[in-house]
Amino acid sequence: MTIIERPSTEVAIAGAVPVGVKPSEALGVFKRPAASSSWRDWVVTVDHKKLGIMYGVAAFVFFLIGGVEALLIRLQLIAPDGKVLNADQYNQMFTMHATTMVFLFVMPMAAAFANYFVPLQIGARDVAFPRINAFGFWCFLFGGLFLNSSWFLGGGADGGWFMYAPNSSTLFSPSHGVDFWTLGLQITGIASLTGAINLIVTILNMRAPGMKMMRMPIFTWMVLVTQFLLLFAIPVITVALFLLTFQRSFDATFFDVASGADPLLWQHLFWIFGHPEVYILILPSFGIISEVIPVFSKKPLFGYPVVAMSGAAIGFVGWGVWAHHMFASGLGPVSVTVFSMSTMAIAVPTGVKIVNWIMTMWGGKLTFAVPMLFAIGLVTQFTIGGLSGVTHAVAPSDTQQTDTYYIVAHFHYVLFGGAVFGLFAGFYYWWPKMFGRQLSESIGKWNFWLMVIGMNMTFGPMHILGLQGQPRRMFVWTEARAGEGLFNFGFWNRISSIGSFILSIGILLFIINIFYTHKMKKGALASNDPWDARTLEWMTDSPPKEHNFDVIPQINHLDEFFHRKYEQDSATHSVTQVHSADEVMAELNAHPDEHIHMPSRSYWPILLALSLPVIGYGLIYNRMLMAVGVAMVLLTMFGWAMEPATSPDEDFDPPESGDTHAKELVPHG
Amino acid sequence: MSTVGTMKDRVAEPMKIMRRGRAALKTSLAVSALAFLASCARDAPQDTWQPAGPNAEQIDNLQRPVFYVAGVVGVIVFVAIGWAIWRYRDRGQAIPEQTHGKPVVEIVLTVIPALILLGVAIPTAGTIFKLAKTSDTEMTINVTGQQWWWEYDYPAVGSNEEQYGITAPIVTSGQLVIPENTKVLLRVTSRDVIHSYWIPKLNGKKDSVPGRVHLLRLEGAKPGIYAGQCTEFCGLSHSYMRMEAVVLSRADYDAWVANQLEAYTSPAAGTLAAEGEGVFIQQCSRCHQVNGLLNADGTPIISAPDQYIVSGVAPNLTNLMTRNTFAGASWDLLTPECREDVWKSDSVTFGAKYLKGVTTDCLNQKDLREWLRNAPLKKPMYANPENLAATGGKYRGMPALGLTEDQINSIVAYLLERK
Amino acid sequence: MSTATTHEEATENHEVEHHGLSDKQYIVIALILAALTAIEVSTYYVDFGPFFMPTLLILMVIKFVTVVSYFMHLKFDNKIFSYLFYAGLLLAIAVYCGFLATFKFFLKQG
Amino acid sequence: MAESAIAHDHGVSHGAHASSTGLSNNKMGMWMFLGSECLLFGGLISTYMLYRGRVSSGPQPNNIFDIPFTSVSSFILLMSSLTMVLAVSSAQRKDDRNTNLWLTITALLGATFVGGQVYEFTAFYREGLGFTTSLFGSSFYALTGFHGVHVSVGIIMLMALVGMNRNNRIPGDKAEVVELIGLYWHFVDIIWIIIFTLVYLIPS
Ligand code: HEA
Ligand code: HEA
Ligand code: HEC
Ligand code: CUA
Ligand SMILES: [Cu+2]
Repeated sequence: MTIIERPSTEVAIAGAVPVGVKPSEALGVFKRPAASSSWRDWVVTVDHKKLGIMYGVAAFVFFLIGGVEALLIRLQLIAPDGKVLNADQYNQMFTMHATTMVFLFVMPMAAAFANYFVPLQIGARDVAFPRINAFGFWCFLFGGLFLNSSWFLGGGADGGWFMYAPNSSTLFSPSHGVDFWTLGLQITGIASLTGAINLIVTILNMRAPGMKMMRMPIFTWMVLVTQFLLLFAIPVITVALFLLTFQRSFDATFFDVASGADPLLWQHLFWIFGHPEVYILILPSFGIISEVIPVFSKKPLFGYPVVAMSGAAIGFVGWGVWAHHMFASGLGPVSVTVFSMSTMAIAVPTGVKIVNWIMTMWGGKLTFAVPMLFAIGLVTQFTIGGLSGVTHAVAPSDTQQTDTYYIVAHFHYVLFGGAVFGLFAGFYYWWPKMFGRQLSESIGKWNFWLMVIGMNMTFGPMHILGLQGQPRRMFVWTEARAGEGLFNFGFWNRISSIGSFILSIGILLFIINIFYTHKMKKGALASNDPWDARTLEWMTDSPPKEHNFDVIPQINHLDEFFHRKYEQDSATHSVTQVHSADEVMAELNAHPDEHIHMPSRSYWPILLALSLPVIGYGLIYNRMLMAVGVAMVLLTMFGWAMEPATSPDEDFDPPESGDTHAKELVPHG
Repeated sequence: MSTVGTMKDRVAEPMKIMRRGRAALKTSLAVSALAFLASCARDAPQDTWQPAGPNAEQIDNLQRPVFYVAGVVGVIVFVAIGWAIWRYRDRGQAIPEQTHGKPVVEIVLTVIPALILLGVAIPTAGTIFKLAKTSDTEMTINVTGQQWWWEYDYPAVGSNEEQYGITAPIVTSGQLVIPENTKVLLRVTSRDVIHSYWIPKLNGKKDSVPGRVHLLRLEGAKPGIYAGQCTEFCGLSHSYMRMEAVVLSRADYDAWVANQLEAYTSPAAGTLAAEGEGVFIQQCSRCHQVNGLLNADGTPIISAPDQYIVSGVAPNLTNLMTRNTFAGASWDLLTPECREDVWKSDSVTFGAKYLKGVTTDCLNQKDLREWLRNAPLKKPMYANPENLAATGGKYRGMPALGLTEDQINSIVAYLLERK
Repeated sequence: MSTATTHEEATENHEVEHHGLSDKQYIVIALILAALTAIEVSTYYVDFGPFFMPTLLILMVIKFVTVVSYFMHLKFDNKIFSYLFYAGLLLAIAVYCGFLATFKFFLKQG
Repeated sequence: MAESAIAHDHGVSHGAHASSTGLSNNKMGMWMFLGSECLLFGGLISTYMLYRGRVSSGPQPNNIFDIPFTSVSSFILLMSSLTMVLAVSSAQRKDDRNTNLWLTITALLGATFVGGQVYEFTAFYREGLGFTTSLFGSSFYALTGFHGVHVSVGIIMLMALVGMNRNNRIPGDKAEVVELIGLYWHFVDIIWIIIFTLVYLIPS
């Protein structure tokens, strides 16, 4: 964890030709990678947009993996005494399902959007630390692969995603699954922490002139809050994971009850991280739909400052509620009361957001393209999940609900109906900007409706199942406890399992839509501003050039782009379009910036990240290998430190052919 | 050009959406009506909305209004969204005024939820403290979870001894037996990992954490059998870690206590059961305690399960046949018909039927024999050799003992007399 | 042009670039810190009675804040740095104190 | 402005801050990292506070702590903060010689501290307190070990800095680099101020 960026390695000043160092000689190992259009470019890239796309692709693959795990779970539960999985496999399945979805899908997918769009939204040319950005991505990818490699090396972790001690100790979980889990999360944690520092600095420091904090797009705001949550939450889980690793690998006693340990230590540490984590999962999606709803309502976000501040408030209060996951753990009534109250309090700022979204639509001119459908989907589905959350906050009721399917219903409504719907809104909204083609609206609508219906069929019945007493994490349920009549557990479990397949058809349609759009070239080429949007990322090409903007615009308004296109008569309040998007861009780009200097590609991020799983495997299998990994870390960090962030102009090899991917070295004109 | 195409699409779209929207609304109404019907119907044994004792009732009294409030808030939100979608869909109206919000609206719509929540918070706090009270309880039972069954230990102290005649500790498993209308205090703990004790109809759950003792009130208003389930993930057979609370009238309870305390009698010599006693001493008594069982030299046999099992205990089988489920209450000791008879009886007749225990005719031979033949095959347990390395040769659960069918016959006969 | 222009939000702090103290002043501060440490250590030899804990905690805080403010220049630097650091610090104190307190409440319950 | 990708006009002098706040990205990143480290050490300290009295076997804290010895090593670490700040101050005066001198002294003081810690650990170990002996042992070694690793990393950075400075291989704003490492170093020191008080001087 602490081997992330050291200041000593951050020594170059862009533009200042470093004294005495020829970057191409750095360490004498690698010649600095040059621009190219082959896959190699993706390996060494530090471009925030390429990294964003890679984050997105990798996260989506993990989504499918987590989804297939979920489908296996649902298959097992479709009937009593299921035979699809045995107990051991089932326990691994839900543990890895949750871990994959939370840490390898939603978080990195949000990071994908943040990476790609935050610099664009604030009018920057890249993030503050591009190489660290690349390093973060590779840490996520290698951490995720490392974690999933456990499937082939004796089985995945089997302790549930919150991995309560002492069930996670070697005595009770002897396979290496938990070791892969702790180390894998440790590695992806590095990605989150470095990403947090990077994005916060980017947002605070790299805004276009005139882009005050209160003129930032709300997505950027929510990313800012999220990254602060990550900045402070990740170290907490890091401590917990270290303690568990020390316990498992070096016989420390932290969770060894025989030596007097208190298992609640783990629970506290996990949930002090874990609750901020759930807001880490949802806030980016809140941000996305706060972009989408105004665009498709043709109105600014209602109460922009209130929405921004309520996001911050959620982030803040979110630190004081963790023990609501422990109402049955045996805290005293005083603690329970305090945490019950604070949990209820958090519904207030969240409610503010819901209200503001509705008020944004209120009085608008609503069109229902797919992004808007998903956004409305989020508002409705999340509200259901949020309200069941409030019923958990009532601690005595929660002692009836906790660890039943009612909880499973709650968190899938907020996670799937909330976070995932928001991400899908983002896919459809930003796709044309990222890939230059419009996804099919009609397939998109099928995609949406199948997902809504599927998710309500899958997770809706879980409310009933849970309240009727079906506990979670049961590899089988039994007829004996299923109740009688038509609407017994059997019925609802069947509906739920069928629903999950409808849901996956919906998701499959998204994949089909991508093929349809790109492989079959059926998708229309996207204009720069297909949705008549309001924020800066639409004020550039689709897809944007490597340097994002030919000219960094001067910002005078919230929703700058909209204000350049439209004018509102101050007396009649009638709004008229005065410029088309293309006109705005033509005007802006009349005098492009000169000497745009972009950060240079580097081998070091991927190499440094690659050494971390080596340490991981080493810790599990062979301490010699661990030493190799540590040596790799030191070497690559040294190489990194010796390499200036931006190579001086003469260092560039001209690309062999074409010029689309060439460095923007020459004046534009 | 794409934008144009999608624009046209969009103009045509709202109607379609609305039609679909309305259809969706209808179905969702229908579904929620169904859901409501179903959730308040049919007796699922672990239904959290059918309290059968004052503690659970307190929770119920609290949660019902909360659910209604949540439902109303939900409906308001849905109606507002639906109305906005319908009323403000693009019908060619002018671009609306670019307002940035009205502070009054913001404040009102923030204060209202805050007030609602305050209204919820106050009774919540009250209930938390009421349920945490322990000073007024009338009897105490120690409950210990381990992989994957519950042990109950009725200590012979204080009011237990004076009022309930528990003159020697009673140790049993799976089914908790308590007198009706008695404020029982459970002292819940664990011998290995975290479990959670939960009888939904009698009270909410409480984790059983190794190294800690948690207190849980339990009280049944009328005789009957109440199902429960371990609700903290505790490893392989978490699903098969169930339990029941049996509430008996005071008279029946006294009978039960007396029976539990009855001295051991060996089976008559020459019977199959006597043969079974021999096998049991050989094979089983190293883990399972049967109080009163004697060695050849006349000393009592004390099982030493801690040498063989991680958690250090196996169920006490002295009165196995007074309970009617076994192995973490996951299988019945009664045949389906006999089970029906006991479980479905009304509160008046229940006690007598329960106290009969398991008779020869009613014994569920199938599941018990399967258990004796190969327990880990029936209930996943870490009892196979590969898993023993991590635990220093100790099992988590009961291993397969490789008994012959003859041995099993005799053991079943022997166990049948354990009541 | 690039963003290399300052604008309204940019705090012009070129003057405070070479902020902080002179070397002499640093040495004085170090001497103060040394003295405080001496008092701390003296609690090991002298009985402070009921003042034992408060003395130590207060001295700890003073030393901490002194190093942060002067050696780490936080006092002279841009406020944003203070916010970032103290946010983490105060959050850590609040959260972990809350966490340790829950164990106390449990013990009271019995 | 380290890796910032802000468009850069070559004419603009390097000193100019091209950021929205006028502050250096690196420094801002460093302060955030330190803020985040507060939660890391907070977790370890809390674990220790929870467990320090829990000794099922092996020595109690009071039995093994050697306060005079630890006081001396704490004092040494505290003084290394002084030498560090003098290094920063020299670097800001562009006084390479003194920068290197003070950095080296800082590293040496740090190394003395770590040496003291190694000695202390071995002494404790000989008195029967291993990492696995008791909860007190595990949490004590985890906390002080983490701190020790931080100090060691700091020493490596200081030495690397001296080496790079002598060969003139520090690209860019030297003073800032020294300052950043200084921040890290002082942070490690203030964490020890807390540990020294909470762990050593206020034993259970
Ligand atoms: C995206 C993630 C996410 C989000 C946003 C939330 C949001 C909330 N959660 Fe949830 N939660 C999870 C993910 C999330 N949760 C997960 C993953 C778990 C389980 C972990 C596990 O055990 O595996 C969990 C578990 C969980 C528990 C523990 C249950 C248990 O295990 O026993 C509790 C208890 O209080 C809780 C409460 C809440 C509350 C009060 C909110 C609030 O923030 C909700 C606020 C929103 C609204 C209330 C709706 C909109 C508001 C209005 C329309 C205003 C008017 C409203 C009122 C007046 C009520 N959650
Ligand atoms: C963001 C988080 C997230 C998401 C998106 C999901 C999505 C889903 N979850 Fe998940 N779930 C959790 C987080 C999440 N879950 C968590 C935290 C837990 C708690 C775990 C624990 O207790 O430890 C949990 C537990 C959990 C359980 C309870 C298990 C138990 O307690 O025993 C169930 C049961 O039905 C379930 C089901 C599903 C389903 C059906 C989906 C569906 O939405 C999935 C839909 C996706 C797909 C179906 C993928 C698409 C697949 C295809 C298109 C197939 C074609 C592709 C190929 C063949 C390559 N989940
Ligand atoms: C190595 C220890 C061990 C031995 C030997 C052993 N058992 Fe078990 N037995 C257990 C454990 C542990 C359980 C609890 C398993 C569970 O329910 O998860 C158990 C459960 C049972 C139960 C269910 C008890 C209840 O109250 O639910 C019965 C009946 C039983 N064993 C019978 C036998 C018989 C008969 C033998 C000998 C032929 C035997 N056991 C030998 C360890 C053992
Ligand atoms: Cu015991 Cu789950
Ligand atoms: Cu939570």
